[in-house]
Amino acid sequence: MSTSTQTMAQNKQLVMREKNKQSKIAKSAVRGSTLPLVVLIAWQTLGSAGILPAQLFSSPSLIVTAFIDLVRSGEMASHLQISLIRALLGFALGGFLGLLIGVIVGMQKKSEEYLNPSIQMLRTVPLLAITPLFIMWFGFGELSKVLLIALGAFFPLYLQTFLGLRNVDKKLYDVARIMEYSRLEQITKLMIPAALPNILLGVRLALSSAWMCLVVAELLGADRGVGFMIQDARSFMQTDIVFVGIIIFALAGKISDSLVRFLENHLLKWQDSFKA
Amino acid sequence: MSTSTQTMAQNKQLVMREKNKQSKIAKSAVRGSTLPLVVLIAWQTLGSAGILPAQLFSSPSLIVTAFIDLVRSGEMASHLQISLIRALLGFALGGFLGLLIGVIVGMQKKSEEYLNPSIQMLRTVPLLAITPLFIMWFGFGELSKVLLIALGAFFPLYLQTFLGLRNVDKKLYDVARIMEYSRLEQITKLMIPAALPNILLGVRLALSSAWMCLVVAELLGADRGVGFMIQDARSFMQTDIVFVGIIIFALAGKISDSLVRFLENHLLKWQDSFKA
Amino acid sequence: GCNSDAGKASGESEPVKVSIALNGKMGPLVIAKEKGLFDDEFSKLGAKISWSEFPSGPPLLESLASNRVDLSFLGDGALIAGIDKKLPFEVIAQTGQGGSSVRIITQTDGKIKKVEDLKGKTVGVASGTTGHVYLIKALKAYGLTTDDIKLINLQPDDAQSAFETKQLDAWATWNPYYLNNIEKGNAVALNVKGKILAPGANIARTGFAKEHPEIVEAYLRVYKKAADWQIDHPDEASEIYAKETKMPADTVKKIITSEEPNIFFTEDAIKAQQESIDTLASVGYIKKSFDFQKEIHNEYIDAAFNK
Amino acid sequence: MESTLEINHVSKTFKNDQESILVLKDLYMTVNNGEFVTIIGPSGCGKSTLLKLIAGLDLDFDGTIIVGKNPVSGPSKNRGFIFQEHRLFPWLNVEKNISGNLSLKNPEIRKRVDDLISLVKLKGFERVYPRQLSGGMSQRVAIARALLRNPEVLLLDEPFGALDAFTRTHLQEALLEIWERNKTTMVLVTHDIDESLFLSNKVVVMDAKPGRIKAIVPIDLPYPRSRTSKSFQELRSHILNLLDHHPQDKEDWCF
Amino acid sequence: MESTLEINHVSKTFKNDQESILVLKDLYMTVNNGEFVTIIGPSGCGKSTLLKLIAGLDLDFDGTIIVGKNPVSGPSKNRGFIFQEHRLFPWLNVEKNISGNLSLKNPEIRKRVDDLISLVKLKGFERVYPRQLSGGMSQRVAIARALLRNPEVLLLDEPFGALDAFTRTHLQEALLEIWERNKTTMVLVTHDIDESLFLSNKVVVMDAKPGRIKAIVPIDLPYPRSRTSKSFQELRSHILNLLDHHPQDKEDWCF
Ligand SMILES: Nc1ncnc2c1ncn2[C@@H]1O[C@H](COP(=O)(O)OP(=O)(O)OP(=O)(O)O)[C@@H](O)[C@H]1O
Ligand SMILES: Nc1ncnc2c1ncn2[C@@H]1O[C@H](COP(=O)(O)OP(=O)(O)OP(=O)(O)O)[C@@H](O)[C@H]1O
Ligand SMILES: [Mg+2]
Ligand SMILES: [Mg+2]
Repeated sequence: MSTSTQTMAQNKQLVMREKNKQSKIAKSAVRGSTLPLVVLIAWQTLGSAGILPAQLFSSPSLIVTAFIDLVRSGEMASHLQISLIRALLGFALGGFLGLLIGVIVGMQKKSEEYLNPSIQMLRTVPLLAITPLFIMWFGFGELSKVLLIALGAFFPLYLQTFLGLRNVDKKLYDVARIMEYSRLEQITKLMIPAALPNILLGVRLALSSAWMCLVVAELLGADRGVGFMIQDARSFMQTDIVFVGIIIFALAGKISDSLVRFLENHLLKWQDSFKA
Repeated sequence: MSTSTQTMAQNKQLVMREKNKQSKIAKSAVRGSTLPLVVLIAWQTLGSAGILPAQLFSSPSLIVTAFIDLVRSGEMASHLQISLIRALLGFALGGFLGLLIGVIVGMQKKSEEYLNPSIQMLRTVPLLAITPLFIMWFGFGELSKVLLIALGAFFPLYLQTFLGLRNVDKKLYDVARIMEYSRLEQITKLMIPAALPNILLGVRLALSSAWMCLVVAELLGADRGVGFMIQDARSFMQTDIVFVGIIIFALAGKISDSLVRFLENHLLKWQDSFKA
Repeated sequence: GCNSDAGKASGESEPVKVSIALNGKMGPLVIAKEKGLFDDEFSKLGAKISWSEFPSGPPLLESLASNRVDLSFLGDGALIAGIDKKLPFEVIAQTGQGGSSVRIITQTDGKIKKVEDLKGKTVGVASGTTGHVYLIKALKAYGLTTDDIKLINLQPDDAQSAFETKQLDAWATWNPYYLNNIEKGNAVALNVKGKILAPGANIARTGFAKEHPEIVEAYLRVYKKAADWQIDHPDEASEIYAKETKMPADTVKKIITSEEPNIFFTEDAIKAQQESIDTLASVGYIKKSFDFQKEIHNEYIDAAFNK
Repeated sequence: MESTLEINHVSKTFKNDQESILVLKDLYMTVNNGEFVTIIGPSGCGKSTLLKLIAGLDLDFDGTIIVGKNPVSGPSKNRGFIFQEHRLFPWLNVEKNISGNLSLKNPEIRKRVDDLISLVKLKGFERVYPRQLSGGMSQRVAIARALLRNPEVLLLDEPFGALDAFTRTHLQEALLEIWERNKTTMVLVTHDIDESLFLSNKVVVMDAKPGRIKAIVPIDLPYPRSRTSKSFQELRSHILNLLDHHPQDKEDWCF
Repeated sequence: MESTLEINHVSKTFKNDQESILVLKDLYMTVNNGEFVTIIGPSGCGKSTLLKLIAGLDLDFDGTIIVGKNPVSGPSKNRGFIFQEHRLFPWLNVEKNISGNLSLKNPEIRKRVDDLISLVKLKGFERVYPRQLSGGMSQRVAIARALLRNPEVLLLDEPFGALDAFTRTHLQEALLEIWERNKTTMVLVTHDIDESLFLSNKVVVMDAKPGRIKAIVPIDLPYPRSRTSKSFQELRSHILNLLDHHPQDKEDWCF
């Protein structure tokens, strides 16, 4: 086989692989939306047939109408904007602290002994029950909302980081010791890369946790935000709007998931792990 | 060195190690309770000095009194009992399904494509917003409470199992293929043991998630339970009782953590991983 | 909580920051806010409003206890709980008698025609709310107690769901829930003999009221102005509320016209409130009963309107 | 059952993000039923890759590989594999690693596992976890694991690399015995020319960049073989010569 | 700096849940500054364990180990270590695995890394991740990684185990050159008697169960050594004899 035909064959292969990849992505997108579509169609049908009480279940078409109205009036943008800012700030703060304290506790037996039991206790305290403390300390302005969200984002990243570090292979740690990695280098060049699969799962959980904490945070004297919108619509029986809110939350979950998957594909390509 | 003196020396060593171990456990218990104790003392002091308003913050002594009252009257036992049953049932159901579906989705690309996107969307839907659906479908009896808790327990185990399976070393998977492990053997004898660190973290999260979902679940027509107790006390500003509830939740977090740690110590002793 | 540092009452220097909290999306305060009715009175006093909004009483009370709220209004449940807990606020006026804000509604199948028929039936109510108090009183009027019925503790949304799917025979609830269900033909209201009132109240944080009684008085004047405007312009008021709550304007109109706001405490209301207090004390929601009359601080309302 | 192995014009390319590397180029050989073949060649020439293709662990290649009568379509326990790294399951102790999905409660399996543990000289270490084993001990566990399954074709990727001379000879002899008894078809990768001469009917000499077969040398010496015999020495230098053929002139072939 | 190595009555016991196993018993030896010592002994006799003790990775032993003037108190980059398994960081490509915490942006480091990559014959694989390497290639990366740091003492645990004869000889020669140039103190574990004779000043022969030193054989041949010389052959059979001394009579010693 001459080199040129070989190169051609290879090129062809590459082109085919590219196509293949695209068709694969399309296929998996179609598969992914099958279930939601089935649910939507069933919902609309049952709703239109009057089997599902509209009062409780609304229906996809009503929800879409409500959504369009909200978008038209500019309310949606204002709710979304403020909620996004709160969630992102909270996530940034809580996630950063979770990672930081997770690393400290993961690396130092002593800080583990001092801090971890308390953190494990705080972890299960329902946020709903401690909002008074937040109001007392931080008022009901943006600060307390962001802090509450940060608290929600803190735990997943803390736990995953901590566990991730503790699962790092001791054999590799010994290599780093032999090369006299400084403590910082151990963390940044060994522990964090090795724990990355776990940390990324933590990011995924923290992102959605931040988002879910909005519902609680926006109980604290808010007058805008997606969480507020849901609460408010609930107390006036605006089922359509409640569902608009729920769907926004669901989408946020999907988006955060895709985001982290994208990160995983780029940051973890070194992994030689099981891929169904 | 004769064998007998050697054995003696070894015995001595063993005894010393036993002692050492005990003193280590004691030490870490002391360290673990430092922070909570400091907080308690500060709280009591500030409370007694009138700096913290008792209506909002109660004080440790008031909380203990409230706690004792609740125990004496038998209320505590009845709240705890029913909540424990609900949480455990919900955890068992949700955890089992999380593990099961996590394994299915983790092992099969196709089921991943069909199910995972939907699950990722459901994950971020705030439970608070979908309780009407639960009432509609499952009534306000124990069923809907248990199902709600199961939903909360489902996601952590699902996510951790899924990720755990996907991080299994492909090299080991190839070994199992060579030995013609059946699909079931692959799952039970390779994937699950290898993913165990992650799965155990999932159990830990699911346990506490189950417990936290009580607060929401016991909004659904409950007249007993720790979650109900907190909600009820909150609407009448019975801060002492709210705090009793919070502390029960915190303890549950600690206990679930210790439980899983115990499991980890036994099930993961094969690990040769970094230990601070 | 920056109100205390504005202590020098000599209005010229810095403006006094007044935190007014909305409790839900209904009530004259919403109108006052929308129409800017506070602007005049407050600028004269050098006061600046910071608005906040709470979905219900309990979080509002928590904010008040941490000095984050100066002026607001509460329903009877939260009001009683707050006084019982000795929270630092004063009752400065009524909001309305609450004669039509709560009802027991039943399924339309006609199985339950009178209160006695509730015996052994499944009744939904959110524990500790004004609906709960109403239910207890209504039962008591017919010699029944909550032990005679199957009481299900449900928050309004959940109760709505349960009621619509006929899992509840009856539901003790407030507006907009009960009117909404009746309007839609899902439910009928149960007649109860006598009049069971659920009066709400305007409140002021004690520390704030001591320092700035003039602002409290101004607040009451504006509140009354807004209430009067609502009485005089029911259609326009309905429009405002409908926009806020996204409810149909005619439903809103029914709600606001079924009872007029009234900031002066009436004998009936005080009596009703006292009964509620005794009822709650007997079921153990509050530790012990107290005299409601003694908690009312009429000095502000007197100063505001009778000078 | 027939366990002839036919490798027909097999090529293998690894595809990365940007480039693709040809690792095996047009391999062609036949291993007869019950034959003992060793593969020898420079590091990185594709020996392990070839074994993986034969095992059916990687089906993405050009050409065909036929085992018995059928093309390879996936792994099978008829084709045992001792990997270059030991690949023990870290959560199983030695005896469970060896038994794998076979039950130790079955007395027959139990006995065979115990025999194999003696064979690889790991008596007393039955209950020890992989992290407590030395490199050579792990390798021996992996050998026992593959032998337990009595495969018709056994693929061995440098199985004795981490063993001392004596354990090595001992296991080489054991392997020969098993081969003679069971008529297993053996394909063994090694860097040790003596080992290949001592064991096999046929030495496949490979060359690198891209990996291809340079020569197939039949070894017609009778078993047991003496490492000091003259014909042995001659074959050794022959193979050494074959391996040494090209110096570093092709350093830049691949890229 | 002095990098003499003194091992004084070193014993090492591994403690498990129930039992404790004596792995090294009363080891005693000295390695002079700039000396090349090889350790040879049966699989599982404690060679790797001994290297780990010298490296300071495990301080829980009896006796003392002195490097230079001070007792070992932990690892140090003055004591390089090539582990028996390659232990590459899977998330770093070849060149970054070699440079580790040293910056490749430093032109000096860059140059030395490139030189080492050529030395271990991995040109063209700089950007490749460990999972894409063959066994021997990984081992060579690990060798380059240790050499980059120019340690005063270099501990090598079967560094050439997975390499073909030619790469092996090439790297042995390279190692000798580095040793002569830098006066590094070398401690190399191997199973290959020829390798130990070709490289070292002193062969430490160990015995197993419990691991102990059986003999220390000085090798007084001049460098470069010829593998075919008579004295080489004599020393080989001497060491072979030493190793062969005891058959399997001690099978049950440990437990
Ligand atoms: N997963 C992979 N992706 C890309 N390249 C790979 C992969 N696996 C192996 N290679 C490349 O294939 C070639 C052959 O590798 P292989 O492991 O078969 O070599 P080998 O002959 O077994 O070498 P050794 O004797 O060192 O074990 C090497 O150049 C290696 O870099
Ligand atoms: N972490 C550990 N826990 C318990 N025992 C261990 C541990 N590490 C090693 N051992 C035991 O110590 C002994 C010596 O192990 P070591 O790895 O030093 O052997 P070695 O001489 O390097 O053997 P090889 O040539 O096979 O690599 C073995 O019996 C092994 O089982
Ligand atoms: Mg190989
Ligand atoms: Mg070793």
